[in-house]
Amino acid sequence: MQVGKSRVLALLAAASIVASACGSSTATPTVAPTTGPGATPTVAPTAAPSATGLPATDTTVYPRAQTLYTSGKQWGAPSTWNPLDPNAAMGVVGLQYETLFLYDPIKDVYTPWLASGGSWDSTNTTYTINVRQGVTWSDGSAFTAADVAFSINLYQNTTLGSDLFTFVKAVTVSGNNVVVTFQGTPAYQEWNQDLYNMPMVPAAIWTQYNNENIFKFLNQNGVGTGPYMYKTAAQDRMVWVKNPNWWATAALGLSVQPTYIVDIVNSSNNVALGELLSGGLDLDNNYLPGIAQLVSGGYNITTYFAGPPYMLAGNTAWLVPNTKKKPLDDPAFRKALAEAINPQNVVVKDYGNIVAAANPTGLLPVWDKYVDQTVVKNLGVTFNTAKAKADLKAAGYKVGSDGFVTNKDGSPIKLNLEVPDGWSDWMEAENLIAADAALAGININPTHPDDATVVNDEKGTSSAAPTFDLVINNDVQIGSTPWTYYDYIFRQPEIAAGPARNRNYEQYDNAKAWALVQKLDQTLDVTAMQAITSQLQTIQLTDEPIIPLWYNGEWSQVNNSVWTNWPSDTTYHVQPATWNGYWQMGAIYMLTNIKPAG
Amino acid sequence: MTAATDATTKPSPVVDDAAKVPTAPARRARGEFLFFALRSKKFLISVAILLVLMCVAILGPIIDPTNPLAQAGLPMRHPTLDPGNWFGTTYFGEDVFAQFANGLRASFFVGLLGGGLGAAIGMIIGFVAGYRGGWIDEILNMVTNVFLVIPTLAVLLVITSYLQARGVMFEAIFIGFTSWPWAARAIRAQTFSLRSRDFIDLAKLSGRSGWKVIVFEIAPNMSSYLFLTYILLFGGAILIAASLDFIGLGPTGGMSLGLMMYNAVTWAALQLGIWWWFIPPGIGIIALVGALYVMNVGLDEIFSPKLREL
Amino acid sequence: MSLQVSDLRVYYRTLAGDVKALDGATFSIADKEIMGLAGESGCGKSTLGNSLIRLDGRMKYVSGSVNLDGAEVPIWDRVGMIPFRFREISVVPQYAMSAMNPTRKIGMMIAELVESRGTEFREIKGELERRIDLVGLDRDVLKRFPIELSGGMKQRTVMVISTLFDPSLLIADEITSALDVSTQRAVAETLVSFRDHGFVKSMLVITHDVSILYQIADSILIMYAGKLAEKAPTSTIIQQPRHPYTQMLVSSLPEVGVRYANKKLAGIPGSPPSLLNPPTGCRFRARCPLAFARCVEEPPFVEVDTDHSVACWKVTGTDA
Amino acid sequence: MRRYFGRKLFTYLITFFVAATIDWMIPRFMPGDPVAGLVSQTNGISPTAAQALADYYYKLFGLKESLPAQYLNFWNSLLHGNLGLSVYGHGTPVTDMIMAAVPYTLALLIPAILLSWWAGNTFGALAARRKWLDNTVLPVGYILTATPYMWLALVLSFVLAFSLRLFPLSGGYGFNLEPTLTWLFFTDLVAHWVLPFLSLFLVMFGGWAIGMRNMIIYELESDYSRYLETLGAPQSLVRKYAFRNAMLPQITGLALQLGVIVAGALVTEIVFSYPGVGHLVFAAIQSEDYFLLQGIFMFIIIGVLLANFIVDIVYVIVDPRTRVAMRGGTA
Repeated sequence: MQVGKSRVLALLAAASIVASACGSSTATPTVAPTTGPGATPTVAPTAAPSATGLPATDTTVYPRAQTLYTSGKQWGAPSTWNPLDPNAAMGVVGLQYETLFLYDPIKDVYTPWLASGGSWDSTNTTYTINVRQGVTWSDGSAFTAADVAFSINLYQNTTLGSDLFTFVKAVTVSGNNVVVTFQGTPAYQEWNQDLYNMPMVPAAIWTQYNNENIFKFLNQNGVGTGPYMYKTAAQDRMVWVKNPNWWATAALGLSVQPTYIVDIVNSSNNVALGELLSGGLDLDNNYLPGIAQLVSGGYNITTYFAGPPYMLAGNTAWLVPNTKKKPLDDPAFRKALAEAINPQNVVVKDYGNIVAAANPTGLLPVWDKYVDQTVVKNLGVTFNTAKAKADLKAAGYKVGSDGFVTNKDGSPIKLNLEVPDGWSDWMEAENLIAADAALAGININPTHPDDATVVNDEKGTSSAAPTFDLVINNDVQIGSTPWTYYDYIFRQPEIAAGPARNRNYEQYDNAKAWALVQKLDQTLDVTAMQAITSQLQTIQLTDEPIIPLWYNGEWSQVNNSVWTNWPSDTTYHVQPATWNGYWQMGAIYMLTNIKPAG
Repeated sequence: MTAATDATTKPSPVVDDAAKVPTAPARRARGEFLFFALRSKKFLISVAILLVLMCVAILGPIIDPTNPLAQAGLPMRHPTLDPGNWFGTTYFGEDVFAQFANGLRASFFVGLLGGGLGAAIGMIIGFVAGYRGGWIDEILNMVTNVFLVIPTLAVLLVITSYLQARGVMFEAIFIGFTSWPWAARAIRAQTFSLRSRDFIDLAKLSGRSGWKVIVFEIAPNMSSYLFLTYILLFGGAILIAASLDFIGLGPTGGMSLGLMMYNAVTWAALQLGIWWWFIPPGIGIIALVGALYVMNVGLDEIFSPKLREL
Repeated sequence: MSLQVSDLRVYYRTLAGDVKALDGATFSIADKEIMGLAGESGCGKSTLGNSLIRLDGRMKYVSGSVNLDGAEVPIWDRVGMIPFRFREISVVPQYAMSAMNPTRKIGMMIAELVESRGTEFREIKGELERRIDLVGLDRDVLKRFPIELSGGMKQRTVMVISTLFDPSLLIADEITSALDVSTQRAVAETLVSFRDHGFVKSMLVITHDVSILYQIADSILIMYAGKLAEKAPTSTIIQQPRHPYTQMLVSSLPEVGVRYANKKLAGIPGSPPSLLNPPTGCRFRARCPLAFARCVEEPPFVEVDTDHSVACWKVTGTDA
Repeated sequence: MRRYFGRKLFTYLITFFVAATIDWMIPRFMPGDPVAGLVSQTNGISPTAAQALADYYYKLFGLKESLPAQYLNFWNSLLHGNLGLSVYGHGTPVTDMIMAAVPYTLALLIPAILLSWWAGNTFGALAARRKWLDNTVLPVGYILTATPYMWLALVLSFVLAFSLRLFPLSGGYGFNLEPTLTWLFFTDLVAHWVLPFLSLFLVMFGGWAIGMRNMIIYELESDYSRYLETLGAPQSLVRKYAFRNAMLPQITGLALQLGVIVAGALVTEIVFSYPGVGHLVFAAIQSEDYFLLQGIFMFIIIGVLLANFIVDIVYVIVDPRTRVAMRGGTA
């Protein structure tokens, strides 16, 4: 009888989950898009496939062979599908909503996408977009120049606050073209960036949401032009289903292979790794410890490079000093600190060679052509403990009784290095950095308070200035222009402390540099740009406002047991990542190139 | 008539003589203690285990002063491979044994301090509430309830966020101050049912102060229960600490068994098959806490003849 | 002859060795007889009482025999004793106050107890209620929980329960010690009335309160340090006790109702000997004012008068 | 009787108030600005964008109002069953997120608690009866109850899921499924449920078994047991009484352990990344989503309070001693 009881309980338990799970898939709040004239946005996506000759199987079970499992972008439960919201679910921009161009950082080329072309006029003052014809929204209506114009204007919504509105004057439709005029010299670099980041949305549906509450529109199951459509979402996953009528199939002969894409919310790296090893996950964009061992471990796992550094470089990790504090306000001290640190230690001991030490400028490899090697050779800092000691001495920092250098006034120096608790690879890195610095007599105290505290110390608050001594930061991702990199370092005027401070954490103040950065933004010609970046590098390597350490990898590991022919340096060269912006940087080609295994 | 039960339940017939009743058997029990202690398998085994663990915790770091957080060999080395790291090494080549020994130390500390603190608070509140009853009970009950349902995790979050670094000491004290409620409730309940027993009434009649009654009549009557409570709190503290460490709220910069598991998990020891990284801390905790529990029963049987007879 | 005990020895197992708590007791209780058993605490009287119905874990049967109504009582045999318990030999324990399951309604508990002894509750219910009335309790105590009863009520309830099967021998162990004087008297009288109603054939009333025995007992047995000191009809014991110990015991009785359980006996220096390895000979001789050379020999417990037995050389010395 | 529960209820209301207030303070008095954390997740956007985003979130979470106003709003919305919006969920109502997670946790906890309680008590009682059981079940019990939840979870998933592949490694149901009322989905659900359930069940089982074993032995020592034995009552009856009475402390224990058990569920869910409340707590901690934490803890507070109240009632029903004492106490 007791046994009976237990069985009943088990049943009840399971039943309650079934109920809840069924509920939860629809639990995510939706704002019903009220149908604008002519547009019927509420198409049941599950209905579409069966209607259009897709495998008429039970669409609530995704056949493994037709499903791509990804993970890495989504840290929280998918909660908004608004392509303008930086927190939109994985793939909203790229899989569901598309941009005018794609940009390939590896080849540094723009590929027309929703635009069939685009060009500056002779004077480089107006930009004309040729809108691609024959593109349809997933609700069947046609994609028009009006939609493009609307989307560009929408992108100027101050709540979204791209800087677009600061330099775009007018956006006008002329036939199948959209003509954009600018105030003064166009910010070419930013504009080019926007060309592959602005999602194109249907004007008919979005007109009503273009206000300061635009983020309130969650747009679940929205209408886009992309190769995938919303299938379902739950606390731990985002599911996309193939759009059978994707324009690129006809127009470019491209066809995405997976019928379903299931993006798994990161619960923790190790779970992801487990899934990856067991073939439950095809593409994992998490940082996974020990991947080097796994690649050679016969798990059928590969990375972009077969050997070190295994990954493409995704961003630069810097040591950010607080230049408003003694002794970090002294360029000589900062340079000595830079010389004291051996990034190779982090590369080898912490990351096991899955990252590479950074170039003294910190510019990512994709921006190599903007690095002035002579400047680097003359001014570039390299690891040299002895030199660090010497330079400190020369700069007037005496060694105290405890063997650590002291301030010029004799007061002890103890620099707190903060990384967020739980960021295991950085926590290890800070220990190595502290150890290196100690050898040169610089006392660094590695701490890892929780993330909120770090952010707080880094950004400061409306009431308090930033309090950090040293932090590690890697906010600048790869992109079309080195401008973002230098804008990040030299941004002026100083941004008020608080959430909005997301640049120039070191609070380095150099008007000349800032002027150059703005000029860079408004420069189109590469050689002209190189001239500017060379000057910027001179300033950077002289003052060392920020200390580049290593290139964080574009974490990407794939399991070949279900899908093969992944991007790599031996196959085809595209970004193997699912993060925001990467689909438009070529990752979409990954979906058209992978093949079912066997 | 040496039976503890006999003495404690026997109504003391002569008023002015009541004080003798509970103390007399206690004296005899002390005499018997060693004799049975040396014959109780449970007791001896558990004591042995505890001593071994204590030696590891105390002497381990002295004999093998390897810094638990420093690279002490090749990474992910299997225990059998290098004599230097006979427990193997972690993902970073840290010496697992060094981590284990230091972690064990932390666990002992947390258990003794946290458990002790919790037991002390729990007994005081439990006795007073259960014995006095009435509005005092209501109030203490309220306090207990508040502490019982306060999401200690949240409180911990708030506190820790103010601390740049948290130590084991802090963890222990925190656990002590948050783990007593159930003990208080349990002791209260026991006291409550004892309260209505005749010998308590008699003691009360005899005009003895509430404290005397609690200390001499009630406490001895549930001494083994109290000990069980303390043991549970001791072990509980260790387990709670492990849980806190495991969700990343453990001591920063230090080492603990929970932290070992946390690191092992975040560094995918499971998937990389580095079992020697997460097995030892678990075994350590089980051995430590388990030994405490077993010792408790052993002592229980030693104190109470009735159990011996079983 | 209802109960016959001959040379009964029951020891306590302790670390130090056997405590000879009951070291050779020979006596008998006649039908209808209420025999009192008195002595200082630790003299073995409770051991005697317990051993007649249930040896607990640390009590060791050594020798001797117990005979009830001509049948051998296998006190050393846990299982063999079961048929005797409750039906033939029953007890009103000294812990009567807490003898009933606190979480069970009394009636329910009795029912389950009786049924467990193979008797239908309804067969006995009527009788039970009659006896409840008899002891002056309200019948609805059966519907109450023990905690709802006063000490005296519990005491009487237990007495009713214990005698439900009209046992041949009832052992009442220190039943009055927890009660105030008036209740004591009531309880004492109840005991007598039970005998008179024939609920029990004979009774062994264990107490350290001779004054109670004075009221109810037909005969009194005095124990000292695990041995029998003197047995005689109550009047004899009170009026002309022969054993020096009895004499002191009785003389130090200022007036009825005083209890001196754990007190040192007035005017008797020293305390009872350890029963671990008791002195040879008369165990009282260390404290006995009349002690003389002969006392180093074991004094036999012999009948010096009708129904009057004493173990003392002073009394029996010359002619034995 | 009514008066008694009146008091109890009052006590619980006070408790609720205090707990809720402390709970409210969590996000407000944390150092660091939750919005700053949220905005910093979206790096790369321009400072103007960041500012706009920040203002939007401030408005969304009502963080710019005066503290008293915020406090009133808190109670107001709380009484309307509204626990605010989640930062981690980018503005998703916390209630929705919790509601989606709760069933998983309950599905783990309720069977685990009840079954382990039942099984533990049964075995504990048996152990107290038979020497050989006492020597076999008990050591196992001690080992189990001394085992950290997450460690058992780790070992189970390492052996059964990772090595032997008998059960899925993590998650609430397969990633290849959509929730439907189909047999396939149901079995998959159960498969994912087994391991977390098992690790909770086993650890708790040990605790109950030992608790019961000790309790029952105290009862067997008690006077009423002695009396019954003296009157020749069979062991079955004595055991029955002892068992019933030993059950009482175990009932209280059930409620008192809730906090610990919930914590246990938390770490277990983390190991299996089982989409329950515990997992949500972990996510909230990881992303400093204090609003979500607040909501979850509110939820836990209410749960534990209810549990305690129920136990109070049950206890009074099953234990006459308290009932009588209570009449005395409140008279």
